[in-house]
Amino acid sequence: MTEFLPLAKAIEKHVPDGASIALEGFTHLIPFAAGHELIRQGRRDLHLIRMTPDLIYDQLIGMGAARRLTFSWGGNPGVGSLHRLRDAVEQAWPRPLELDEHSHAGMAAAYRAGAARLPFGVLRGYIGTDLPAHNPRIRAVTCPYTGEALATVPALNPDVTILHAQRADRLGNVAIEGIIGAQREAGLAAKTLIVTVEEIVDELPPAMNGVLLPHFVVGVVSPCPGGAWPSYAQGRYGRDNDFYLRWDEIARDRARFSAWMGRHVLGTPGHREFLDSLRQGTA
Amino acid sequence: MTEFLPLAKAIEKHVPDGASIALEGFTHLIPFAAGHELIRQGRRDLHLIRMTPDLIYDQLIGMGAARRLTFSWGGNPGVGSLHRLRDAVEQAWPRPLELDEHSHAGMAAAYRAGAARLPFGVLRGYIGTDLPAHNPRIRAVTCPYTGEALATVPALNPDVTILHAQRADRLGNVAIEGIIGAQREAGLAAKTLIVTVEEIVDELPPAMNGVLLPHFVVGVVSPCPGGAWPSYAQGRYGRDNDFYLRWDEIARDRARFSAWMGRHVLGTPGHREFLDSLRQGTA
Amino acid sequence: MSDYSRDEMMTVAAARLLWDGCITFVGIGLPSAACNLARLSHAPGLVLIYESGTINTRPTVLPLSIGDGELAETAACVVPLPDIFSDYLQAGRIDVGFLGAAQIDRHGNLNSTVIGPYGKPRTRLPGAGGATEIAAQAKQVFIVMKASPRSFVPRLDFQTSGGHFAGRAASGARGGGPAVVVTDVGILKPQAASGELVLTVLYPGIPAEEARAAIGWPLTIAQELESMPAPTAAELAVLRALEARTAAAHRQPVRLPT
Amino acid sequence: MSDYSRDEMMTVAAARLLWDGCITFVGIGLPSAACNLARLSHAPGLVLIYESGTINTRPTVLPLSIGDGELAETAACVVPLPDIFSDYLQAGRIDVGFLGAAQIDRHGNLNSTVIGPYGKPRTRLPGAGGATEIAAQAKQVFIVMKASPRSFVPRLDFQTSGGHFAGRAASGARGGGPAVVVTDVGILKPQAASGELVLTVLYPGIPAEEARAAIGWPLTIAQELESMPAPTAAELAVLRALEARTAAAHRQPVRLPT
Repeated sequence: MTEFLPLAKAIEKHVPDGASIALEGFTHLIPFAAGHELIRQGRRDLHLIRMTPDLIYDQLIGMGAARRLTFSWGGNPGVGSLHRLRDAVEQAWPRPLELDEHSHAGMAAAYRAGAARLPFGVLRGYIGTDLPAHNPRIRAVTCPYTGEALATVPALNPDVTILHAQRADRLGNVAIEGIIGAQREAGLAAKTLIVTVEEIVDELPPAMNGVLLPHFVVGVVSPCPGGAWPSYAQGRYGRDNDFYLRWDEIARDRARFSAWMGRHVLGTPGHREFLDSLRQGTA
Repeated sequence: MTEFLPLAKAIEKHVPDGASIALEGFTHLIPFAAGHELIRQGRRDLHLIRMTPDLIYDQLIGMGAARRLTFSWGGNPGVGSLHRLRDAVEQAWPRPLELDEHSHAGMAAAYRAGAARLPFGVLRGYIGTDLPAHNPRIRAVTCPYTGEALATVPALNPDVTILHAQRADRLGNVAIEGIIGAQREAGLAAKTLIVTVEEIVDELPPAMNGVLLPHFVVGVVSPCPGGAWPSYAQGRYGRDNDFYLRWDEIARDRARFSAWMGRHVLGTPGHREFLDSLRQGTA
Repeated sequence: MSDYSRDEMMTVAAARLLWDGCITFVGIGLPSAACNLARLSHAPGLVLIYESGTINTRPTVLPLSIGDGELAETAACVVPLPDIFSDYLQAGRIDVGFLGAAQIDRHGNLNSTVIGPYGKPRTRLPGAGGATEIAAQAKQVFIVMKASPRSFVPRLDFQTSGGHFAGRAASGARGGGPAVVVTDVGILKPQAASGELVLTVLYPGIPAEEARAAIGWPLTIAQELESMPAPTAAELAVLRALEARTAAAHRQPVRLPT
Repeated sequence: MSDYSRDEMMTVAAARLLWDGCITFVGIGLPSAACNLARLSHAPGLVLIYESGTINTRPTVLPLSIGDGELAETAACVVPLPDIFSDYLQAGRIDVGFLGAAQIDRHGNLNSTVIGPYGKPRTRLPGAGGATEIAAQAKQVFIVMKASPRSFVPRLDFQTSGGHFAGRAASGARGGGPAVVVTDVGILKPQAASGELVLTVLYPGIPAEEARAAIGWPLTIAQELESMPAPTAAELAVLRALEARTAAAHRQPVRLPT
């Protein structure tokens, strides 16, 4: 049954060095607090999986936590580059980063296959692109009816998926509202699913056809208000577009990046203090 | 853009003899009124597709409208046999019926493939069963990563899918609440989608993550209050379990079946009059 | 407590095999009664999933169909049916799947498709529905069927769902297959080596010979026979109250929509 | 009306190419501005789909990211991202997909992956995202890019998305590929036979020679050149009001959550 643990305990218990780990959330509900906790605990050699690495993976990569990245779009949305990701790929700083690169459609098919515990996903995809020439995991099957060749991707089944959601109940059911990205699929594909939530409630509103991850697929729930900042939580707080712009400056320079991470992430014991440290003075 | 047509016009215009047609709805929201209209208009040689044929296909088959049936469970739910389906298969009455028989998991994969316009669906299915020996459409592919053999089904893309839903707006967006079965997939898989609805409203409530078929996938909306009876419409009217029991008696006998269909379906010009005819005296 | 029916004994026996927190894939009829009895007695955290897409539903009355509105209204959530089969059943998340059938053989293979040849059947049955993949992918399968030589047969007319058939291990089936067959005359379980169903549990007042007579193949009787106690007063009270609520609810007339 | 920027001309030109009822797959930036301009002027029934899963969204301000809350709140519905790519894009329901890139070649192939060799790039770009399948499966692709010899190149460093490449017809791509490339110096369209992009539409005040200078391959100029009129006062008013609303909305400070 679902465990209820503080975030630090959840990471300590369920995410070892070397794990494959997906922090999903498409612009919305990105589990930043969990990413910071991975950094605080000094995880190494992680295989990071995420459609859109975003700032949180820029931070993990810049801190040297990752050996490998499975992804389909690695930018700062609406702003530009992820400078730490670029530095790792272009200059191997602070360490080399292996790439397992896909398109969104391919990643989506891979998560779906993982959620269904099929070994591969099929799509009419990767047409007219050099990606398969550089990624031997992108292969093909022949349709047994039409003879058509279709692209395949191996299923993604992360050791751990971490999501952020608005609410869980005391049984461990998790309710998500708003843009959902591939969160449901990444959650169901995981060997262990950890969900940080804005709030734990006695009773969720009736879900009917809404998005709910039932308690028996949720390994751990960790209460973590504000845990998606600078991403957002529909109905709770907005996306901090300004921070996404500022990050472009912070991350552009190795020293400034390291100083910022040292002060705000390594220098704080948890997410509440992290947010407090940003409120004090210029982040 | 979506057409708004009376049901009889919609059937007349979009469902020719010989069409492949899926009336979906899993116990809930079964489009009975549309099935009756197919019978009134004397359609022939239809390829009927439906996971659970239910009473509506028992009626179509008993009236000789079908040449072929793609299905996965053909019973009267909670009651027993579909006697008209049995009579067609066992005695070829009123005409022979070709079977394309699957499991639920296989049908679901076939609809999903159809919705995504992939030529086939993949599942870890049809294991330990004689079904593939009798259905050459059930085949296999080899996983390009693990070498495992997995079952395949050809995509289902009905010429016409007919659904019943609680509400549409004036643009043609269709909102469904409650048990959804494979309605969404069957609707998206169709070449033409017709939806009968309890009500047309100026504005649907905000859907957010609810089930909505957007107007540009909906070919026709036909207002048809009570159109799911004796199935049900969540939030509107309940399932007429008693009628499902009575149907067992009506359908058991060829003459009684024919008389009932003659009086209530062929003998009424539309669904309102059909329901009226049932209110008058013993159905 | 001797004032109970054989159906009640079967239902109670099946309910007792379920544990708190067990994730079940439920069919209509006796399995639904057994699961809800378990949920309302010793296993309050039992998770009921119906193939209609209703997850962790907690109905106050028993559904008549697999897709009753009651199941949607009391569910934690309702998901599309394709998700149930791919992301829950195929994904290996079901602890116990319930099955019944028209015919069963000594290895727990089931027929719910046809009596007679497939192309020209004497009796056309409903077909596989969810059964084929439940049989292959649920971690355990509980079969619930009244015993009679007509249904417990030496040889199936058609194999709809696989039990402990030869080659199961290499077949791609990830589930363990039938763990138990609950009948009205006792409980059969598969022998570890052969997968053959043998009588292992007796009910009060029903001797092994009566069970043997109800099975259409030469039934092996386990060397160490267990006996299942009769339904307790508490169990019967919960079950009968559930069935009374169900009957009352279903007596409510349904008005034709206008 | 001559008081407009080249960006405004591009945006208006792209907007004019859209028709009422057109189903678009929209990216952030200029395509988003063009689609919303069209929706707020001549094409009120334009359907905007963003890859974040928001269908028929009608934002009052332009989103800064592809997944802004505004898009969810004003959408007809929000679906999982995998559905967008399988059931909408792959299924062939998108009339127009918008793309941009760091590099484009004369056949409309695009690079948004790397400058330099893939294994040791000089510049690592964000990558494919939705682009590869938009390029292959949307019925038409509209490319929007500022022209410069650095980006309109004879040869791509990496082909992320296919335009009118050799073999497209037999490749499994079901869409028609790039129909138009809207730049800040004019509009290029593919020649029917070769698929080569040629200058076909001029903007007011920008001669063909200026366009030729901005393109890194020897640009062919169509024999019959069309000219696109300048933005109207009405178009500019709608576009500037939209951008002003957007700027005002994004000036609202976001409070850190507590």
